[in-house]
Amino acid sequence: MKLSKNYFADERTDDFTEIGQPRPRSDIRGHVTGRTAYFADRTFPGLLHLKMVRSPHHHARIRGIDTSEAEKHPGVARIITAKDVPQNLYTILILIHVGPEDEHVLAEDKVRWKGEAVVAVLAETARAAEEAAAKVKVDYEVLPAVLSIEDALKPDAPIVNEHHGRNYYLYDSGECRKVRFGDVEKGFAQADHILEESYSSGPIEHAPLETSGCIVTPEANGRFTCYTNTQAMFFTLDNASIILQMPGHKLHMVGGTVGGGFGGKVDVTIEPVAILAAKLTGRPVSFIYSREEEMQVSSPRAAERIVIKDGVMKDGRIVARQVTAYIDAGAYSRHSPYGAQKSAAHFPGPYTISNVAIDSYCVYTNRTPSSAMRGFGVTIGDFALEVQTDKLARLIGMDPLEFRFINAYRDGDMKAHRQPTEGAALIECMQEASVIAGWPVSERFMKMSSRTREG
Amino acid sequence: MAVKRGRGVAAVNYPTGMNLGGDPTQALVHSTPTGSFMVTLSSVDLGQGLKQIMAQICAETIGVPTESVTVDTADTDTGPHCMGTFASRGTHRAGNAVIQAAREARQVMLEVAAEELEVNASDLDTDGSGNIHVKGAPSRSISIFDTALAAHFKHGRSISGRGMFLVPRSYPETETGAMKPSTCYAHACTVAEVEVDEETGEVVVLSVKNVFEIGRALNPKMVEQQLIGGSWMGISHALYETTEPYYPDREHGARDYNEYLMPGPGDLAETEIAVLERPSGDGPFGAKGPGEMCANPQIPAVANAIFDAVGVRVDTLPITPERVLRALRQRDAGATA
Amino acid sequence: MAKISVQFTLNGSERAEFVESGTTLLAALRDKMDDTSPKGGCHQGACGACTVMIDGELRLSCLTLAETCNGAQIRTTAGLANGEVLHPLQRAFEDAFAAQCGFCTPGMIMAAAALLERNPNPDRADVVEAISGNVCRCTGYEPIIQAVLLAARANSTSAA
Amino acid sequence: MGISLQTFSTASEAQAALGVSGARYMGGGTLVVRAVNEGDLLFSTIVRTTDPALSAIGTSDAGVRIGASVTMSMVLAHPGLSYLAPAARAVGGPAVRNMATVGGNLFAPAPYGDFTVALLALDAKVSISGSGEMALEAFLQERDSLGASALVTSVTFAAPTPDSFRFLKVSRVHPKGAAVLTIAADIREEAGSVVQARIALGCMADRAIRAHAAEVALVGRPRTKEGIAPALTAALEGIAPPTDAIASAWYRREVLPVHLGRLLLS
Repeated sequence: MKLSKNYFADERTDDFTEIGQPRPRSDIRGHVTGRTAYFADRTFPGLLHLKMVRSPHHHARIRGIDTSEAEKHPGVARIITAKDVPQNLYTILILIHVGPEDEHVLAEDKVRWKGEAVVAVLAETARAAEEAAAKVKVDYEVLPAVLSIEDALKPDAPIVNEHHGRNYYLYDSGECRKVRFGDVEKGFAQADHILEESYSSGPIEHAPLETSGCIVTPEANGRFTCYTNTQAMFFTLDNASIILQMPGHKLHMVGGTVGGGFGGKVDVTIEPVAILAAKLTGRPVSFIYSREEEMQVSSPRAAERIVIKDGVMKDGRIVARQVTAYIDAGAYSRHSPYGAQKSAAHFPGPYTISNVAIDSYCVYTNRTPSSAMRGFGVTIGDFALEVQTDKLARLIGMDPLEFRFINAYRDGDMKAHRQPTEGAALIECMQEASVIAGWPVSERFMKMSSRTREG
Repeated sequence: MAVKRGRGVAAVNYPTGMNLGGDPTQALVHSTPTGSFMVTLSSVDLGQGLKQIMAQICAETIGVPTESVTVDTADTDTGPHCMGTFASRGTHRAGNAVIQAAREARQVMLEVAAEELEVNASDLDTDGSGNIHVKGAPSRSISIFDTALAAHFKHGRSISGRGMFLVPRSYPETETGAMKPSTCYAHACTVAEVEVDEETGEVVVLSVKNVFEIGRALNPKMVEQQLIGGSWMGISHALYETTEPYYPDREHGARDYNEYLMPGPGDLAETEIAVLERPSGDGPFGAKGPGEMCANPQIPAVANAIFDAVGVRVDTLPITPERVLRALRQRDAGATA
Repeated sequence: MAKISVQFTLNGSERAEFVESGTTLLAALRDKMDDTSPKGGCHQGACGACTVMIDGELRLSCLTLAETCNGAQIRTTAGLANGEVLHPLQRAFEDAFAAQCGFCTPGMIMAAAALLERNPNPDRADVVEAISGNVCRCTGYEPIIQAVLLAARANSTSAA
Repeated sequence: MGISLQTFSTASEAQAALGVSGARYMGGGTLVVRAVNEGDLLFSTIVRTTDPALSAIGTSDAGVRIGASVTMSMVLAHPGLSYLAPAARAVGGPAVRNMATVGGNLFAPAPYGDFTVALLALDAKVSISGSGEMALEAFLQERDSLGASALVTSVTFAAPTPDSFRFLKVSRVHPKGAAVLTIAADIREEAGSVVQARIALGCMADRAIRAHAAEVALVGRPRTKEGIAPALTAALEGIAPPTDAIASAWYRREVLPVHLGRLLLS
């Protein structure tokens, strides 16, 4: 790695003793000796194993649940169903007043995606839990499922989630989060060329080496210690407190080093039911996703559909950009309404464009709920934006790198979401890229600066 | 074999934090009786190295060596609130909270030292290796060890501080979407070079040259780690990854690491990284959050390089050999039509 | 449930425990013998985080039944260091910043150790092959490859 | 119920134990222990044998015999089996290769079972404890109906001539990745044309298959771009490639002729 200190040198002092020093990581000795403590590196006498019975259907009504045979299975300590959960209906972002509550900790009347948690089985061994789980009988009436954004938004589509009453999240701005800046139609009218293109992506898994999980121990003082690999301790504690109708002081979350997160450990699908299990049995409980659950049950990065329509001038200026983005939230909100909003703010990318219109939709389908992942609301958008940008440059016969210099945002430029640009450095990144990649650009671009509109 | 080469570029920015819901993190700092420092947080270290970075930030602020700072984190009984480790916010939000707490602790420490040395606290400075001295008179000094002992046993002072960083919640304006969704922005530009096999649709990423602007490299080796790993993940996203290869069909989803495709150690692109530092106004020592951004520019850069090589666009992720081959077939059909 | 006795040498110490029949070596090491250095990343044999050496051969402890290890010599990353003196690979992983979350590291180091014991002067391709059964999600592998090559160089230098 | 492991010193004892319901034979454990870990309830007794005969490799003029318990690493280490090294190396990473057995590989479903593809191209025979030998091709077709008590003890085949044997595994991930497709071929040539060809394909059905039509199309022709062209077309006859997370049936079908051509011309 090369630290290119010549850029912005006048904006920095580098006279530090600790900052900027390549010190070894404090946790490295533990890593290389295998002594770093992860949440699961603990054993407790009498530990129970939790195995989740999950929906085999994309969408189905639950007519009945019969756990009688499972309860009698040797080694079973307890079976937990929806009726055992004090506040079964929840949504994670209710903590910051983003509702409505739309998801059950354990399914009640319906399942809305293949893999949804229905019944929790607690047994002395993982094997006994598997065996008992196989004896849980759930009577399903299969319902028509909506599996794509396109199908979800059809007027006669089955409703995925009754708590929303429609297959998209309703913002104060309506069916999508909107950003309006300038007059996009006027921009298109003045453009030399119009280019409208669609982009899409499939769901992506965080795939951390350590799967999501927790171990909960009931303490003598009535509290519950939850050893967890959540990325957000208080998010988990506060949501568990609501779900379990248990005051926060009864809960103690303990993390440690997490074996990779990438945004995959910010949902609250594990700890509440495990704490409940510890409460109901009075015993320590381990609930750790199998690798297959991590791959198919834990929230992925959402699949997205993004349509970009641009107006561009022959001289390279993008004069209008309209983006319509659809984020496939799956069956429940989790963090997706926020992600769609973050996406709306991110468009139109690091370029200064006078006329912008953004519509960002959070769409519900009968799929594994999606949620945050590294680059939440941005990664797929950047793919779409930057491929589109390449297409625009080629459309007008301009070098793709030079095209970006022409449109790059600079200090003081107003962004589409009406924040002035500060601390821009896109131009300088491109200048350095031009040098290290041997991709020469015209001298005038090499003289440009993010700090001034001159040049 | 019909193998074609191409290169592509992409440039991106990335917001630090998530203040659409309010974005708070708190920190506490205190000294032990012998002048070691403890930072208490509830933020989570996911492997990005938050503990080490917070120790360096605290040490720099108080003026002590990093080794004398211990970071106690991820415990809700001891650590004050943190929104969580996500949205590229850990270093920025927790770092700011630690600076504020450490400044307060430093002030108390200097006040105690001032009493011991019978000078004004404002006349004192630290030497970074465990001593406090009168500015311009290094011989008039007291060790932090002795200062802490004096604070605890003689002056009844707690060398401690509280830190809080809160970006107030931003509510988007209904009609225009005017909002302040984050604070500072990090930047990147990537040039990717690929080889495309026109008979099989297979893509090999030969090299990526990444430039990242991250505000301040608080620990350059740790920055490098994250940027290399992120660059790999970006390429992985571009060409390999999905839990549902035939989306929206839900069949054939990956269940293990054999089926969930990611580049192996034999698939690595030659990776070059340059880092620029334009300190942000509100970041700890100017730092921004590069953790997420570093995996983004490779994706479009690779897509654009594929077009440069063989003249086809695959606008759906991941860009699998199958999608490339189908596009090539379409290209060839169009050429003969 | 039936308990079976298992007895083997773990990092040079004689160990004996009763486990349920069907218990994997990984579970026996972690739950019964306080060696949590092997990690359970998948229990499918596809991630390598549980990699150990059995009688000098690299094995996946998640796919090995504990009771098949009676009498065996088992080595894990927890036993690599000689007191406070790190194994050259451990030192190299530190120096090369070859770990982030650290979850794959113990398995990765065992895979590398098996390589260096067979081939003290590996080239890059040898290292790539040696760690090919071990998944890392953080580092992008390059720092790990560099660390193993660094350890090999350190070994050959100290031997010279 | 739990799991119980039964270990026998001879293959015949193990085979007898497999007659009990709920019993499954374990070779190296890469398939069976994974199934246990994933909560497979179809079996509760694991049977294995430490019979040294199953771990033996014999090479002589009469042919090659590889015991069913021989691991991929043992194949790799054997100087007389160097032509099989690429196929053995195609299985898993080093730790898996120390565990995965030749016998177990015969039961691995697509996209696994790369070593079996090589054995199929060598026209191997499979020895089953108590019921003699059968051709590998027939064994693969019948393996699901052989019953749980069928215990494979070894595979036998005639060694290929020097340089006649070719193996290719195409995967997305390197150096270890599940197969997009696997091809093994034993091609004998005289006076500039092919006199005998055996081609086996992996991932062109749910298990390894022979490409008989391609073999026929190759015989009597030179191993040139034009010479192999009919074989490349014929290779598509009778295939039914699976769609899985690695690749679709369409893709596998499309690239089979490309990779087969490259292998034959290499």
